[in-house]
Amino acid sequence: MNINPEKHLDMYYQMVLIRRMEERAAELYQQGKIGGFLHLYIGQEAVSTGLIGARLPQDRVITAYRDHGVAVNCGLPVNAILAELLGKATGVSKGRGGSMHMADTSRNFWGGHAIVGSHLPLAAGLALGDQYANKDAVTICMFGDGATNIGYFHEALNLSKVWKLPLLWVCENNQYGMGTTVEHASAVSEIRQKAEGYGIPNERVDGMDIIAVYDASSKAIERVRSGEGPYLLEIMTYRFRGHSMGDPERYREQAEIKKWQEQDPIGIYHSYLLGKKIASSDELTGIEKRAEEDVKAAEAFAQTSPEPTPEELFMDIYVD
Amino acid sequence: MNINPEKHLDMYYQMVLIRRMEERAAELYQQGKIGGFLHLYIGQEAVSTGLIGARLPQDRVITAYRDHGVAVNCGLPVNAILAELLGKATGVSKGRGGSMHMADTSRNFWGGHAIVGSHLPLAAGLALGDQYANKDAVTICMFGDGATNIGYFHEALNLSKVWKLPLLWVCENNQYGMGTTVEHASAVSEIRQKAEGYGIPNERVDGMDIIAVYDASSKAIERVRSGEGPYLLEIMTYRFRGHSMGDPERYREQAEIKKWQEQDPIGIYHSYLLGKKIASSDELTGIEKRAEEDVKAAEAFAQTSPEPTPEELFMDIYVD
Amino acid sequence: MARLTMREAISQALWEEMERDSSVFILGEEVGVWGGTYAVTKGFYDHFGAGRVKDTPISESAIVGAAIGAAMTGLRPVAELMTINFAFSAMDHIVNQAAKLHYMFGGQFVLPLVIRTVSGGGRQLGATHSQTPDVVFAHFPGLKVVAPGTPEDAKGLLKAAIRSNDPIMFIEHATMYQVRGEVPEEDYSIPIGVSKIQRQGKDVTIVSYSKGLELSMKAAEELARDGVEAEVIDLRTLRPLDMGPVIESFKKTNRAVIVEEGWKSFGVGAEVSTRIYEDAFDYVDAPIKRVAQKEVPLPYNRNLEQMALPQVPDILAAVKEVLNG
Amino acid sequence: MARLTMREAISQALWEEMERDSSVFILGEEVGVWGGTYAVTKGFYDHFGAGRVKDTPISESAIVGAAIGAAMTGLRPVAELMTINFAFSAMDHIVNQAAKLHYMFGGQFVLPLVIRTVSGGGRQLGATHSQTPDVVFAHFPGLKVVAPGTPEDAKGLLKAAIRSNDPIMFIEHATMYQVRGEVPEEDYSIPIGVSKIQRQGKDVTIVSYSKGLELSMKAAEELARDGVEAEVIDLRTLRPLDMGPVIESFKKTNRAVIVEEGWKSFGVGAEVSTRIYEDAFDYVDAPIKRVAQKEVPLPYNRNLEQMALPQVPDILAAVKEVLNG
Ligand SMILES: Cc1ncc(C[n+]2csc(CCOP(=O)(O)OP(=O)(O)O)c2C)c(N)n1
Ligand SMILES: Cc1ncc(C[n+]2csc(CCOP(=O)(O)OP(=O)(O)O)c2C)c(N)n1
Ligand SMILES: [Mg+2]
Ligand SMILES: [Mg+2]
Repeated sequence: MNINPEKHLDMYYQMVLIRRMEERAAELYQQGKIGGFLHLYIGQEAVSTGLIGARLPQDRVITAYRDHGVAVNCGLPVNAILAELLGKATGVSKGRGGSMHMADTSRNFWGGHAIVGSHLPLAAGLALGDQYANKDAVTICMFGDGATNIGYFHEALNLSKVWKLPLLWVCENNQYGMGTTVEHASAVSEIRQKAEGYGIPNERVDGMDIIAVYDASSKAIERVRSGEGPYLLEIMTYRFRGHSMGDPERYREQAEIKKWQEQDPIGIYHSYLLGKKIASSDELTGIEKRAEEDVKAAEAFAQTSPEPTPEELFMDIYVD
Repeated sequence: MNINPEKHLDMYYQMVLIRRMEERAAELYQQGKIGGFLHLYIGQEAVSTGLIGARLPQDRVITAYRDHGVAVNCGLPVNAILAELLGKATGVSKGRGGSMHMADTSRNFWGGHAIVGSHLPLAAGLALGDQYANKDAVTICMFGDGATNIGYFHEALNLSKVWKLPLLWVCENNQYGMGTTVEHASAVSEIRQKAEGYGIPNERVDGMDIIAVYDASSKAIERVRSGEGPYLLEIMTYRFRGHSMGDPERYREQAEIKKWQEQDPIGIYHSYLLGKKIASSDELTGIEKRAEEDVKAAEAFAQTSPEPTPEELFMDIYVD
Repeated sequence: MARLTMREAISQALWEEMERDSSVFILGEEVGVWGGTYAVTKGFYDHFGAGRVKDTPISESAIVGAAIGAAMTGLRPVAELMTINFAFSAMDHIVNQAAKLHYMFGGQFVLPLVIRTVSGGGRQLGATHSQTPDVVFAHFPGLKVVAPGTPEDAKGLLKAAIRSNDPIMFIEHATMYQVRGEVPEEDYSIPIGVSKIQRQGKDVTIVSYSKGLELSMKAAEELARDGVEAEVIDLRTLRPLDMGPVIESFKKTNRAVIVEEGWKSFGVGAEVSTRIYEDAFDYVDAPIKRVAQKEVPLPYNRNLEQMALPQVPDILAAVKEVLNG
Repeated sequence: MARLTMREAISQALWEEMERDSSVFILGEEVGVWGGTYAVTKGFYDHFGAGRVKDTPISESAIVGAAIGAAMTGLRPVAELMTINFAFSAMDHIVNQAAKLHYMFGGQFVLPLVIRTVSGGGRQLGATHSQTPDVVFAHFPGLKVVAPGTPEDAKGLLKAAIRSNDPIMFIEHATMYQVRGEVPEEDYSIPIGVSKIQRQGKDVTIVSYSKGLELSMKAAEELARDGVEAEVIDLRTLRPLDMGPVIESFKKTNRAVIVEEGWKSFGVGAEVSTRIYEDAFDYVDAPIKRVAQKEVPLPYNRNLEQMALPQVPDILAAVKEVLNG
């Protein structure tokens, strides 16, 4: 697939932005300014940046609780993301959702869902909505390797095939569901093999290489758009941090983490951009600085934003 | 597999017994003596007779609500089965369960479960019990084609493979879940293909031919017993009657039913036994008469059995 | 006015809303070719086609989940769960998703969603198929729970539910589809969350809903023969719970009996009774009584099943007690 | 007596029962290598091995279903559902299977099964992860529901639950694992289904359980400073509900406040309040009050979350009202 230089630099910016934003979020969490659970996307940035980089505006995105990176890629302002993490009224979900429950329907980002696998049937419904209305939109549904073991996965994949829904299923295989390896939790170690049980065409992709992700995603999305029904991508990746903040990480070796960190998707992209002479080292450093400053400005926005008023507690329970 | 003549005649008897018993049950239902739902097994007798004919006494059997035939094959007395249908205190479940909820733990028959697919996780637990206790028993879990679409199927099959449980999964594919064909409900039209998604070895068998069922089941059960983990059989069959009593059967053609009735598993077995000179026509007629009389006697037992006493209402809610 | 069965009234509401608004569609098990296991959607498949009357695989989570997703795109799905016993197989999607998404995402997601399902015992289906656990769903803020007791209400409330932008559980009763009643000919809808006096009286207030209403009305008739005039109030909606007419009636009668088909402990009656005491304490002349199901998994045997279910004589006895109390 | 945290007490109960009886085993998500997400089973995997401390895939129905099946073979599984919010993903197996199998099959199946899970809000986890829907499970006959409020009770009741032959939901509270209390050194168990007076008093009866107990005890201390002696009763078990000590206390104090963390409507307080009126009507001096969660999906923002949850001042206010009522 041809990616123009501007797009390259934008994707690089997004990846760095996610990284800086989450590093800062981790600090704010440690300072007690962010509560609840905080699941970082660090290490997986190439997956959602490449994937969502390949969507058209009408394509819907829905994911699990590890959603800050996806939110950035969908175009949600870091302002509103950090404000949500701080529980502020200016947050994407008005401070009611927190880290795990972010969405922005105006940007076709449908959440942020915290019950493992529960959003897969929702994704089938989103795709059904487009099919019913004869829209040429694709729903992109992201989920973890661990999520493929729950019944929701099965029911949703089956339905998507039976109804030939315009759905791209994307498993982010970061090799662990909390502390459990894929081998300990899943009957098959290649998640993509599960798609065979539904007659859904599928493919495994290297998720540390954004170019590979972008290429596979573009092809998959267009294939789904053409009306051939659902497709499944298994994107291999690794989370550099714990499952969530406070994870004692007794289940994996430092050496393993280190090995993967050497394959940092940002570093890989950096080298690629230099190697292909798409950008100079200075340009990339400039982008990194910009990301850093943007995060700082966003944090200032979030910190100075108001808390929801007490009346907010009783708003939006019902529409009617 | 070698089946001795005695076993042949016994299996033939069981099939006819199921048929006669259920024909009588249908009449009792029409007379209003049986209440609730009544799902007949007529047409599918070769499946469970051949399958359970191949088990050892320590092997557990568990199935769905279409359970009268399975109950007979597991050795439950027709007395107690008909008594259950009539809601009597002498019924297998003391009149509390009815048609859909029959069991007899003394005969290793673990029910009779009416929520579609819900017994598959239970079956995993039964097999886990034997694995935990180091017993060389196999759990045989039967379910319909429709049941393979619910999440329970997925979770149970996955678990059985991850834990290498001694489990034989048996899908009775009678081609409809109520009025819905396999093609309308399932992403794949060969149910056995679903097992591939779990790396579970599998096979499709003709369920109108009891010899084929018995052979495949014997091999599968011994394979599971040898410790290789779960196995899945898809047994192709057809129900001659409606889904349950009162089914208007708008979803299939009379011609289709007729075509299948020409492949009556009892008729096929009858011809086989004659053809192979395992039994004479008179002998088989004798067996049929015996089955008929046994059903009559059982009905008399059931009809004259007492209703549960009012105190029964509050018994067995808890053990402690 | 036409005299319609509950089945016809519900069926009409669905049909008319589907004719009126092309964003309304039905999904569920056997709703299409079969015509609905309770024959509510008979004829729909032929008329509206497979695109709007969608048969689903047996996968309750996917049915409700897909309905939620479709609602989020602006459609108006009416998902059918064959019975409420199977709603437990979709419980996460009902209480963790449908009930919460609107609020939790700051009001962004709007869920114009109806989940139609069928509650109730009394058909000898055994413990797994005979529950009346309506109260369980009513416990969750964010969800609305409607359970009509007459054909007129069923039609009007279902129309309101389909037109509403909130997720609504619409609970019908398995043994009431043949119940007949007057139903207006013209297009109408009935606001959700408003209790209704179904029978005027001055001696005792009987509060109920769904099947309990049927029993209560019969009991009221018998009581009238003995000169006791019961006021019968149909809650119609369990969440939000409209206690207004109940409290008003109670202030007049000073005595109440609450009738429901489900189990007594942690049931609807507990909430209604507590609210009466909270809101009309000074008007209580006798301890309020509850009539409900015995605390057992419902058995298959007909005698035992009937013993366990609340019956008209139970209501009569309870009324007698509150009158003497 | 040793002063243990709730976490230690629960952990000890599990450990000792596993040592005592080899048919006891644990299954659930992250119970093994991770040591339990609330660290309750830390060290178990190394000591008892993978065969008895079984990590499972994320599949709640399979966890509970497999536990039921294993229990039917005579084992004593302790299934852990990481939080009660995920119990809805196993709802069918809890209420349609575990609660019914023994009765429905005429007593043939015996289910010595414990489902341990964690309830409660207050940790800013948002609406899907912060529920206290204990009452929902208590509605189903056939199930027992235990929810301890002190380390001593937690240990004794969990031991009783593991030794029991009935299916039991054992509900811990997410914000109470650090709570300390005296725990006997010797082996003991506490009968399931017996309420307990946790504090003696004569002026008002406060009824609660689990987290509500902690709040109630704090409120009682503050009240004592004002000369009000509250009697605090811990239900400990929601089904079967032991109203004996509550009624006895109420006959003495004639005033009651019921405290629970879950939503008020159709909550535990409704049942307890109704039962007091039913059983001690003539002793009621003031309307009974309920303190519970506001009827909203619990929000992430800390201020809003705390506003929605019941607090000690809410209890104090309620007590003042019943004393003046
Ligand atoms: C139904 C349900 N069960 C358990 C949990 C607790 N939980 C949260 S995340 C998680 C692991 C999910 O792993 P995976 O799907 O691989 O996603 P990852 O965290 O690796 O991105 C678990 C068990 C939950 N949220 N929902
Ligand atoms: C969870 C659940 N959903 C729906 C039903 C209603 N129902 C009972 S049987 C049935 C069809 C099952 O079909 P299949 O598994 O193929 O078994 P068969 O009846 O053909 O033997 C349905 C939908 C149910 N009992 N449980
Ligand atoms: Mg993962
Ligand atoms: Mg079938």
